[in-house]
Amino acid sequence: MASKSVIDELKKTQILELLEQGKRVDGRALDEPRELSIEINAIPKANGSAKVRLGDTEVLCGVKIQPDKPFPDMGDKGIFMCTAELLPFSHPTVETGPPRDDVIELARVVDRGIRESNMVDVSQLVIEKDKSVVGVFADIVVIDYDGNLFDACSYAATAALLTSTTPKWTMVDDKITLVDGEESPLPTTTIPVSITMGKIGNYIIVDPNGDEWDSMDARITITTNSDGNICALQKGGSDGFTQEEIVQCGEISVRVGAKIREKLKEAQQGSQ
Amino acid sequence: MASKSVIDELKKTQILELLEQGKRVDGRALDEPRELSIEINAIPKANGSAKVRLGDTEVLCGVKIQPDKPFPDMGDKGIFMCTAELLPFSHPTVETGPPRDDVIELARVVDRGIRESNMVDVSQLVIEKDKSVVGVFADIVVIDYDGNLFDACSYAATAALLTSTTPKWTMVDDKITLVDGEESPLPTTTIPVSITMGKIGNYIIVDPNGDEWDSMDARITITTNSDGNICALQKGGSDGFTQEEIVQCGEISVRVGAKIREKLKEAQQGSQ
Amino acid sequence: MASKSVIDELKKTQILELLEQGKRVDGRALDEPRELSIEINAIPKANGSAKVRLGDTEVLCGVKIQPDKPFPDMGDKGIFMCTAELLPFSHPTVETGPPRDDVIELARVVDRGIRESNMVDVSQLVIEKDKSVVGVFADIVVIDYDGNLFDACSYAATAALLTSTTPKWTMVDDKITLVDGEESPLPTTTIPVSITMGKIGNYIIVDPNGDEWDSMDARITITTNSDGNICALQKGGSDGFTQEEIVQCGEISVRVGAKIREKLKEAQQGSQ
Amino acid sequence: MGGREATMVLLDENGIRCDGRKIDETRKITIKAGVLKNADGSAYIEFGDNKILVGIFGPRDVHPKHMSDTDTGILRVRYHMEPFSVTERKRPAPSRREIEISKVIKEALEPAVMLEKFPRTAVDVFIEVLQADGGTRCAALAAASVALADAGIPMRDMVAACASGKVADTIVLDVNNEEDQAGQADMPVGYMPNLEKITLLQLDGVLTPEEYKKCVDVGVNGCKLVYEIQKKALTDKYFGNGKD
Amino acid sequence: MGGREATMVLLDENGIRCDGRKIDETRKITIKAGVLKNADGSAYIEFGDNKILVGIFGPRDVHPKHMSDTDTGILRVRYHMEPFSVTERKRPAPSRREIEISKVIKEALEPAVMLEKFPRTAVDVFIEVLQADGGTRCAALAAASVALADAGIPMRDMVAACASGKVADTIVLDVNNEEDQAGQADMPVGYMPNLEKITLLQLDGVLTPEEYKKCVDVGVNGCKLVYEIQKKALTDKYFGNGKD
Amino acid sequence: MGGREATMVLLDENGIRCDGRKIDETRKITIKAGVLKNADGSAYIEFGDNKILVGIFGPRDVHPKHMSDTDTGILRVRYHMEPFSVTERKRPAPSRREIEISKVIKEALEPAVMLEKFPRTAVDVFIEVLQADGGTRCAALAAASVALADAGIPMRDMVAACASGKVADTIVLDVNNEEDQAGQADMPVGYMPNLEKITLLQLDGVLTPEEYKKCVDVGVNGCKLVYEIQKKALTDKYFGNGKD
Repeated sequence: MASKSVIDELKKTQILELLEQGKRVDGRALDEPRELSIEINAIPKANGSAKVRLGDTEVLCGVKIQPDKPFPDMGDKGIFMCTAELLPFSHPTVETGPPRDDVIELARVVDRGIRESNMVDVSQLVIEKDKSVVGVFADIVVIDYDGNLFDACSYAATAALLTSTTPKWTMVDDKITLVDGEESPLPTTTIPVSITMGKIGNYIIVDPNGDEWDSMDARITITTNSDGNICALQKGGSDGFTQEEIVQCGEISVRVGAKIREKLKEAQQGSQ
Repeated sequence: MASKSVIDELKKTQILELLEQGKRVDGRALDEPRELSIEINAIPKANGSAKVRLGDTEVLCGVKIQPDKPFPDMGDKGIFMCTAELLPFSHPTVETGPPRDDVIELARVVDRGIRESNMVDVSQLVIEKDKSVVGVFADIVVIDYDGNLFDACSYAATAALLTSTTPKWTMVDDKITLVDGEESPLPTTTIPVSITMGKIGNYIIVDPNGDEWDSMDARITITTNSDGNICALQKGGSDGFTQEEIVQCGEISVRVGAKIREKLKEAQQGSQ
Repeated sequence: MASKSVIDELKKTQILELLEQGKRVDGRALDEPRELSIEINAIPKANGSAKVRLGDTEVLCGVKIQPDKPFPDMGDKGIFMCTAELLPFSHPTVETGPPRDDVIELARVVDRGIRESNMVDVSQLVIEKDKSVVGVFADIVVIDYDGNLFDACSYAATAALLTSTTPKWTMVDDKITLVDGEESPLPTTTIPVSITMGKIGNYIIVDPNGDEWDSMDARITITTNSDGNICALQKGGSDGFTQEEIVQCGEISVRVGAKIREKLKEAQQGSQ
Repeated sequence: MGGREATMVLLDENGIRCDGRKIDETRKITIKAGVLKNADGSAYIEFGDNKILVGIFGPRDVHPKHMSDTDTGILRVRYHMEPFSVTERKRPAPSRREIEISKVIKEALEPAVMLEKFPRTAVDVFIEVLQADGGTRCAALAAASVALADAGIPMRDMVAACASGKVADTIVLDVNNEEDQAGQADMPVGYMPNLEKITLLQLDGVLTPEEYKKCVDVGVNGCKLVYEIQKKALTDKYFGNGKD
Repeated sequence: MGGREATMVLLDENGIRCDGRKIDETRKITIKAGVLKNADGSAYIEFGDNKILVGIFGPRDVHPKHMSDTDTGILRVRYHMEPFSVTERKRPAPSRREIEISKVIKEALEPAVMLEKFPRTAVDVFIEVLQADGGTRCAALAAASVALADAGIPMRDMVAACASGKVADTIVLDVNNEEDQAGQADMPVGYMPNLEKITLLQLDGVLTPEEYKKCVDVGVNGCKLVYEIQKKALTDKYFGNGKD
Repeated sequence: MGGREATMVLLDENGIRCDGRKIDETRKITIKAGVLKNADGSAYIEFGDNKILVGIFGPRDVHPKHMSDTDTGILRVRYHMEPFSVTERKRPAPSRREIEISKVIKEALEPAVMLEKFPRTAVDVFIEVLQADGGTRCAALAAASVALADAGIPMRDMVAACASGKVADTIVLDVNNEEDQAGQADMPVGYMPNLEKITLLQLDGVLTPEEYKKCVDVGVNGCKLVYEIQKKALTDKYFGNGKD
């Protein structure tokens, strides 16, 4: 998000000194994510939506569900796609124009976490095989940035999908036709939860905030599904992890992920 | 068109001093447009065309009429579209590359003035409902710039459309087929006329030339139809108008527009 | 490929002095191309491919053959297209991003040389008239640059096409279907050969290498077919040719082209 | 996909509109200032079903330098709609419509901002439409004025904004989405009440000269109503009752 | 849509072509210099049904600076077709064909222009095809030469241009659109008559070595005809008879 | 067009995979250093049916200057696939997938390269996939390490790379294309054997926590095998047996 300055160096020194005492800048335990709040149905005109605050990071996901053409050779499956964008007021360094590689990575990691978990049951989203299917588009925008967009975006998309309703379409005279009043919940099979961890020195911290994010040597995002299995992973950053650290991060993601999943379930139930 | 320089400031001072004496730099009355000349059929291979000179501003519009797919949910209507481009030799400051926001505004204002008047009767431009319609593309290029492109482009497009002929197509064996020798005039319902006025100090002037354009505080373009009603309007520029001025500009646009409309009719009749 | 520097000027002086003695920097005769080596089937997964070395210039062409939609009004013809790209490691001055005008010219000249010779018999590449045809895409990448990309790229594309096999498709229930195991050689009618000549001072040299390329005043690429006729030509560079030189270049292209054509035939036969 | 309601009554015999409003009544409007953490100033508006966020950065340096002006500051405005803000999902790339509205809003704000106070720098106004419901440009302009004030940018006045229009042969205030689709004219108005200047004005649709006069008048009056809500948003934040 | 005339006679028994011309005859050509007000130089050509405008700016500064050359001036050429210039409406974005032709025309003009006389600057040649009819690049090149002269750019010679080609097994001058579509070869030629240099040469279509030689010769002779018309355009403007 | 083989046996009763390998066996790997003439360093890898070329330029100046860093060198990586490298012809423009892989490989190489030794400059790593067969990013990363060493860039270690994965409920080494399509999980691993650090790690597909641990271990062991081949490639070039 920014190139290193003298202030960045001082911040990193301070963060490391605190970590050596087992502390974080905002008082959290090393494996403790920031407070998560989820507002369901923030955009009533969308088919589903959720505004998520993770500490001071705030993101919004709106889901649009509409007829689309299937991909070639995928005529028996609906379409799921997830995008992410940093709104220009989310941080002074954000630029308008084509997305940078870090934003492309963000969108693809969030998309893959949900896709690889098979959360959205695309086999149920076919209007007419090979001709017309249902497309589910989860578009995420970042409103305020304070680190760890991976998890904030992932939670927003997951919460929005969990609470989405899909209209029903059929083919009438070779024309896609809306069946009025036949809405149903979007078919989902599991609740994927991503946990992003930063490595600073030899410490692994969960859900790095903005200052921690700028000070990280490396990061890892691990997504688990409702069975407690690992379904997606992405390492990033300019340093490496030991094999032990990788295993440790896996364990953290299962354990902390389970807690986040409960919050997502609550939000889903609260919306019904 | 240009950032303000010392010379621009001097020009503006001179223009204002003249206006205080009720005069304009080129001797016109405040509500008097420059001389308008219209050359019909400048591009014989197009379905319609007109070259327009408004003072030293010169523009050319060519109309192409060809089969197209209808927009979704608009299967009973043909397509009308108007574009505008500044050719790079029209002024030393013009740059090639993607259009700047002022050119996009120009094209959209000209398009909207014609579209909102319902000049082109798109309901008559259907080949087969929901499948194939007739598209009418009025592309305008600016050849020489000396202020007020809005009106010059609008007159060129209107004149070209008034004198366009449309081929006839039918569906034969599910294929769009030209019916030879069955050309007819493009169906039109009214003649829209835009009048652009500039505000310099407290003076409202019609059809600002290049120097006046650079000195304006604000501008307004009002389009009227053949019934003398107002059908489109766009305010621009970095200052505002009083409510009285807005009403006054409406009256000017009806009155001066009627005179321009007569010239467009003459051009249409001259071409037949 | 580069702007002129002092070293470039010195190189040019040296090249010219040698030419005045009838010699070239690398010892070749004026009408002698560099050694040509052709490796067929370098990319086994493509439908055809060839890696070509012309001196130290190295290029690779891969051919993909797949069903496509015909161009409008060309429903009885398959599609042939040839592209060219300079890989960024082929020379320190190559930039990533949209192709510069010299690369666009390169691709179009190579494409045209093959297209105008009617080498690929597109009339045999129709699956169902007006609906579905076979597309043949010859994509060329430059791996190492040492002058005269026109000929190296042309030979690579020609060799790849000569040794391509095309699958067979038919329409089954309005769906394009692969007929297993019915591959056949791509139908071709002739072997086009381009010869590129540079003009330095008053000397015409065949197949300029990198240093010669930077020193040329003008260049000309002439393509001949198997009948020894001329089927495409492109003059380039910032100087002109006399009429006599143009005629002379035509003769050279027929004569030298015949030798290259034998090498292409050998490569084709070697691959069978 | 669906189809317009053919038999919607836009205005009933009692002068009540399709959403229950009277002809001179705006939709429900709420504005909140200072809603973003990283921006220098911000505002959130709900204008009927429109939901729009505006964030301000600046005055700040301009890159590349030659885009700046040594005599004055410059205002840069981006109006942008989220993919999920409209009925049919919008593609992310900025449309020509968004580019034009950005320019129109910029020129509507410029008369209000004392740009001469911060030469060589730029003030960026980022407008994001989260949910659209007809009249987004007026809602966006009203929110942008509040956000600029929240950012402490020196201003001559705030620009209020509201559309008027013609529905069922009647001039009405604040055209909503259904009225815009099925109605006869839409006239967005931006107005500075203290300076008594119209800084945004557009019109689509046909009006007689008399209706035109009336329409401008109704729009200006609507702006005065919106102005009060804008002032309240700033008062709430800076001298507020602490409620959220 | 439509379809090509299958039975068109390209060359009849009397050696007369489909548009009534003899084999060594050009289409009607008129050139006018100095037709634009804002450009530093300009020319308008009608070459058969081709209608092409060329405007020149320069020598002028180059932005960004590193694109300029301290030793010499640079020539920049843009060849561009209007959407309405061709049968099927052309999309406005520059095509690869237009980029290639821009380069070919630039290299055809460079030998004629004394670029060394204005180091660090650029001369811009903007070519706009208003109506196309086969042979646009030759018509454009001829007009560009006149426009450069009209702009007072120092030149060694003017570049004349005309295509030759093969139609009905015969080498002919100035291939028109129908002949290009149905004919056997098209060879655009650019030529400086005083310096006796060919600066543009392309060929599409098949020629025997003998035909090739003939085709070049016919093209060069055509250029000499066009050259006279180019000179007349400049004479008319600068020493003109006052008629317009 | 075609269709996947429905009845392919991914792992038979003897623990043999669809291409004849054992579960802990890599595909055939050959690496050659110094294969390009113009690049400062280069390597060519065949990894199964993957064919990938890597060329290095640098350390060299950065344009524009403000992209450089006064404290350290920067690494720039472009991963790019040829149109003919995959089953369905790929369009030439860089895809989002290619942009992401470029970034992932860059971050996998950075821990190995002593960037601090060449401040203000850049090292460019250009990766071109000539033929793809599953596991391109690992093959590309392994080749890029060799190419960087060949270019004489100072390094702390080489990054080796190999994928592990889950196929037929079994953790296997080096997932091939068929296994990737029909298998259960794919985990690309990049690893520096001397520094014992994992610098690239991704996962698509579902693993239990136990399988996850195993999968990382299998991947790391695969990297150690690849490392030997990388070292051999450099030895062959610099102390080589002269065979080609």
